[in-house]
Amino acid sequence: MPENQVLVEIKDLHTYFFLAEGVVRAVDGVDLVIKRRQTLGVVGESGCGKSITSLSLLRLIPPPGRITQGEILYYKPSAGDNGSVDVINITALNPNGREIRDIRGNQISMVFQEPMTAMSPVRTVGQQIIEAIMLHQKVNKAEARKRAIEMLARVKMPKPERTIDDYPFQLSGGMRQRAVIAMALSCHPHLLIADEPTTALDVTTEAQILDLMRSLQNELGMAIMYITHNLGVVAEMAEEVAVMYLGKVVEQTDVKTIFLEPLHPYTQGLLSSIPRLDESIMRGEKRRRLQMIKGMVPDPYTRLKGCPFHPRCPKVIGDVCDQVEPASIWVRPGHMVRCHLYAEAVKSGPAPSH
Amino acid sequence: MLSYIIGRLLRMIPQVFLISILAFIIVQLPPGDYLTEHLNRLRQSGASIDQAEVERFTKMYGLDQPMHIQYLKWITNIVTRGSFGYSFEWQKPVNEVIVGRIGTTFVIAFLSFVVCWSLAIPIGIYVAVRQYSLADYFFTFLGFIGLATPGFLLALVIMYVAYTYFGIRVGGLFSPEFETQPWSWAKFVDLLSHLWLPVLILAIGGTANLIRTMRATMLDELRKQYVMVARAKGLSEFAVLLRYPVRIAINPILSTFGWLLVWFFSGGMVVEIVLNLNTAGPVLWRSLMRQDMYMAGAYIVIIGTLTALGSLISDILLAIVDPRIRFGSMEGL
Amino acid sequence: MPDLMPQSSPASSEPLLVVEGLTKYFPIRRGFFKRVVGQVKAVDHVDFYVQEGETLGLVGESGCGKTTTGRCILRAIEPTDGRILFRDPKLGRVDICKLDKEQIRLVRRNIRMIFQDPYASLNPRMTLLDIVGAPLRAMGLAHGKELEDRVAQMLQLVGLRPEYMRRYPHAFSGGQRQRIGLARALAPYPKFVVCDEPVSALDVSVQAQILNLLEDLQEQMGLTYLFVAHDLSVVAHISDRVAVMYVGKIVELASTAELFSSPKHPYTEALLSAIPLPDPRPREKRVLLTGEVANPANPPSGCYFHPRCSYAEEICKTHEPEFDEVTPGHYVKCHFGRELSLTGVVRMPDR
Amino acid sequence: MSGFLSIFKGKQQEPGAEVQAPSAQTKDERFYRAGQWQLVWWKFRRHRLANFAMIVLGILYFIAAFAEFVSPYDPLHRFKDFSAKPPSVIYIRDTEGRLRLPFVYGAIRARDPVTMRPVYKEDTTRIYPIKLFVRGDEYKFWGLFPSDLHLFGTGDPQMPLFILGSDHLGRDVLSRIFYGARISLTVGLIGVFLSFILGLVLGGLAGYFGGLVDEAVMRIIDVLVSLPAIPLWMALAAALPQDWPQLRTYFYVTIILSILGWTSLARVVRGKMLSLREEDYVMSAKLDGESEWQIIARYMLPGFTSYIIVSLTMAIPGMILGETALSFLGIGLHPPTISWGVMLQDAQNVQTIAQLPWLLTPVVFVITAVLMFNFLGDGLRDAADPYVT
Repeated sequence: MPENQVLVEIKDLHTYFFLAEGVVRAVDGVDLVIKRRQTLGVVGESGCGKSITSLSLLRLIPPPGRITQGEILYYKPSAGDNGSVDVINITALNPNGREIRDIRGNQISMVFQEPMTAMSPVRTVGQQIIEAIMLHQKVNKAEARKRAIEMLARVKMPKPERTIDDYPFQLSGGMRQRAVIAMALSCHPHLLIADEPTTALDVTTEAQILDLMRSLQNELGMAIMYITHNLGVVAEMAEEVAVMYLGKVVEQTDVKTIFLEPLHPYTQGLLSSIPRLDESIMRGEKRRRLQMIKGMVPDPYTRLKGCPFHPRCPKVIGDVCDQVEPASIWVRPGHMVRCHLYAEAVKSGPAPSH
Repeated sequence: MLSYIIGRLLRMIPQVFLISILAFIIVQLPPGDYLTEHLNRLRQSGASIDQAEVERFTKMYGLDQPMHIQYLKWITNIVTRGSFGYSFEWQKPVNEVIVGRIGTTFVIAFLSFVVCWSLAIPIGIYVAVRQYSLADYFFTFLGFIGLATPGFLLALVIMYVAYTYFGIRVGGLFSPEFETQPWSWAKFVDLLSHLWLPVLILAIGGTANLIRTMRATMLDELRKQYVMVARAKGLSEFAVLLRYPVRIAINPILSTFGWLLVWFFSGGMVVEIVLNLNTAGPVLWRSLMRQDMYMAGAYIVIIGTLTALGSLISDILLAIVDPRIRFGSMEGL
Repeated sequence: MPDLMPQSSPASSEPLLVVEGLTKYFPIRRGFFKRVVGQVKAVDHVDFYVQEGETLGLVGESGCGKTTTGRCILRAIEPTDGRILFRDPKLGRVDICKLDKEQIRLVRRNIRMIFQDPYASLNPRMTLLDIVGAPLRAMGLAHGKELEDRVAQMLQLVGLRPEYMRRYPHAFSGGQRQRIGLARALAPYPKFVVCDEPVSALDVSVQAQILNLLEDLQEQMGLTYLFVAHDLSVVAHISDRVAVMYVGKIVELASTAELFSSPKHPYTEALLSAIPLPDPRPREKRVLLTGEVANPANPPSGCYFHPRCSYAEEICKTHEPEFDEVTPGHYVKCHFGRELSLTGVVRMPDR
Repeated sequence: MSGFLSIFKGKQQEPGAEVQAPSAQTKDERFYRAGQWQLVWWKFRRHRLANFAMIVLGILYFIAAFAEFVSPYDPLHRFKDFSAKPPSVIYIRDTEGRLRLPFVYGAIRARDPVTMRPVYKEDTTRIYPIKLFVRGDEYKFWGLFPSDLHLFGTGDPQMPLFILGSDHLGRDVLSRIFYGARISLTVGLIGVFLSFILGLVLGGLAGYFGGLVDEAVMRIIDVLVSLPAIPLWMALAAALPQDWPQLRTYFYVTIILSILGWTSLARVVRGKMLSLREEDYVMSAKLDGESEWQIIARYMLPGFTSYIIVSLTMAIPGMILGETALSFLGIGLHPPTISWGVMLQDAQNVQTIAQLPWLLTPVVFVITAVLMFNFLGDGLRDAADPYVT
């Protein structure tokens, strides 16, 4: 199977929330490509729309939210794994219908941020995993239980035969996240969406979970869409990185380039505002001040003219950035940036071929 | 679990004890004593008074002794012999008067409870899932009316409507022809045909209340992340609802089993009086009005104990359905 | 800008704050009679000192007792045992644990606290004037017009407009609220500030703003910080020295550069290697911990870390190690602190 | 609002003020400077049903306050010739089809030959216009100022206006309802006020001091709660001597009603105290050097006054119903005191209701008042904590 085959393609996705106070443009024109067996890191600060993008992918947007524009194409690998694919337009599916439910938890599954609330407290870990297995695989209960225990063992849950009958509140945060991952992977999905799965965890537990996810990815050959605000985690996990700001992807490229040669002023600002261990320690008498992005994310009801980042941008071009919204610019194949600074440099560069 | 139940039982004992003291104080509150009152009434009606009888009562209940001795005698009789004393109004032991009546009241309460649950739970779930829909507004409004209309006023209105527009005289437990007959199938059917009204009236208020609770807890649960996780598993919406939010939201409702019964029991009294049912309510009322002390005391103690027992059952039920309580975890409660 | 430097700042070598054997046990109560059935050893015989003008970072994972330690220093929580010696400008050298109510009020003028949650730490029902002015008014430091001027000055100092004084906290974002909390803490011109995770609730870009502000203010006002946090990158950035806590005990304390380049405690090594670095180049070696953090109500015997430690030997199971100064200024609570050669997160430049 | 949205709602609620952004100053300073009560009020104003309820309750309490003036007759005035008269029909068009100001026709009284009950026939030859500000029964307004001015009526003792009919004794039901509002609508207020004091003090003590005090108060509450309300009320009310003066009975009835009312409030207050004690801003106040009293008064109490107001509003209807039930059963207030419950005593059996159904009209008022309090409370609850979405 070719490595670079596209698994999911998000085109010009708009997901809006229609509230009494106004319209929140949570996702406002997102283009993303997730390739098979690859990890796409999606980074951004709170309110940038990264979680809503992932929920749109599974059609789990709660009302009053709605996908208003764009499409999400799922290139479903065929059963025989002979390289052929079925293309499913996820945006065209009924959000409660059979087709999308067959995809959820089976082809594409999801791990959420809060391991503490991801499972019902009144049902055992086993019940909640077995349920997912029996839903998508034609096995009886005993077999499903066997598979659930196998899966728990795979996520390195201590004493899986016993833990399977525990209630979630009897487990620690790290163990719960393992259980949730076991649940998500129980049907061997093609894509795992991980929405800040380690944010609520301690750093040593986080390292364990990240390690686990990487090894499971190798074992099961799945793609991961990893959503986080932590650039360190992105650096560890992702091959491709998309940086989001105010509902848009402002820059997307491979992980090395993002960290070593970021182009978008927002990405640059984000990177320089995190304290670097090496620089912190090697500083001399004078402390290195952190570079920071001025101001803050505007409230979600306002719609800015021009580039959404222009009020905070240190390199803002007057009469351009506050007037015209920058288009996606491919500075080279595999590196997209939405910024006027690069409009001159690359006159509408070649579109990527996947 | 067992230790939980035992601990909970132990806590109930002082509670019931305090209730009995309160009950005794309450029935003693009216000025004058009931025996004198009783004798006065007998005298007025010209009946002869058996002095020996009076003395026998005085002695038996320690009426010539201080209050706490009277209480002790009273409570000892209840605890050791299950005897609640003597009713001066009815001229027979309290136990004889109340047993059957409390039974009937209990049947009414239980039926109301069944009606209430079977209406409130599905409606509560439905309106929570369809929040801000027409049905939600309709049932919310209906719920408000149900809460604002106490049973006895509803009973009055229904009696009026039934009589004026349908020419039916509602009220009573039996039709006149069955009143004095021994039990038979026909009498039972007749009873049922009279019971539906008090049952319905009682159930309306409770249902309104339960729908509100069910809706609120459902809305709380629907917000939780595990619902989204369940959807992300690919479960159908119906299965998601039933296995996740409903499974938890129903816990507080299940636990109403204990107190709702008693609530109907005590709330039903005024309705029973209005509808002129020959049950516990009217008897308590009359005994209170006539200062028939042991009768009133018996009712208050019995209802108080039932309430305490009800909340005990509620707690145990809750511990059974909710593992967080069983395992002593406070998470998310 | 008025002169905010403390009037007397002799460069004395005596530490501003010395903590000795600080202990806080929380009783566990169970059952009907609320009997005490055990103790959560939140802070368990902790020793450290803080020099005037420096920042001591206190790191550890959730539940390790770092927040409790910070709170004990202000007696926001009553310590169970230990001594907290503070060099107060007015009272002189005092043991905070032994102060009476009046004295502790005086000391709290000089030791202040910044809270983690910018939403919960500001009374939503008071204006900025009342919030920032509260310590000044309650401590009798200013009133009336003077108080207003001082609040205006504090707001300006933390980068907020003085005109915001009549607003309520609901008008502000998380970052701005943290600035308000900072203004309140610094209003009485304290000497020592306990910063309890002041940036962990903030977004990266705002976090940088607050960290810079903290550093600027430290310089301007001659402040001393105890910086409690779980984010090691943040702690490394702001601290001169760092203490690492594990299950209620400090297991290692050293200068920032030394701790991050050559840790001497296996737990520190594991902690450092767990930090996700914003650097796409592959890492050399990674120490992954196994098992779970010990339960502070029922810790293991000997060294609390031994069940998870890959270097553990028999003695670790039976004997609790001493808190030893292995090299000058580098303290480690490990039997093999002098012998192990552990990997830091960065290499020190060649000297 | 869907739950998931609330995940980013926390940040979203932030008004977009920027650090030292010049536009922020002018944006909506009024909103930024709005304190708790201002925000509650703004939020409450958006709740239409609650606003409606507030207006209706305002009218009801206005009627209660000015009952002497608003009601057309003295509630004890017996119109002997007009006993058990059905409600008057008000016309605006006379027999010749001309439009007029509202009027009623005269009535001719007769007896039903079978039942021997009075029946009334309209006498269309006589027209009694309904006038405003008429002279009629004398009264002392609030017991102080003698007057005989009434808001409306026929002004003619020959043909009184019975908008809601008259009772067996020929008393105007509407006037009685207006006077009854005085007692029925205030019983709840006073009862709630008493339980408010008990609940606040006991709950506050329990919550603030915790430990043994807390334990004791909670056990008392346990016992009181296990006593079912209605039988307890009945028992206590039955203990009131029948021959007490009205005012005294009224006062005791309110006390009886509030005996159970305070427990739920005490629980709320205690819970709030306990949780507020753990709030960061309360700890920060302690570290700021605020005194205990200051902390309670400025930091903790304002944190739940809105909740108290809500639970008080929700408690009033229960008290109103309690009074109605007790008086209806004849163990609360008694005639000649007038309350809605007392009035309903006349409507206890089917025959009476069937013949004089208008005697049930107090039911409409009871339900309206209770419903409105519930609506009001609901709106207040939504607006109660402006800092939580």
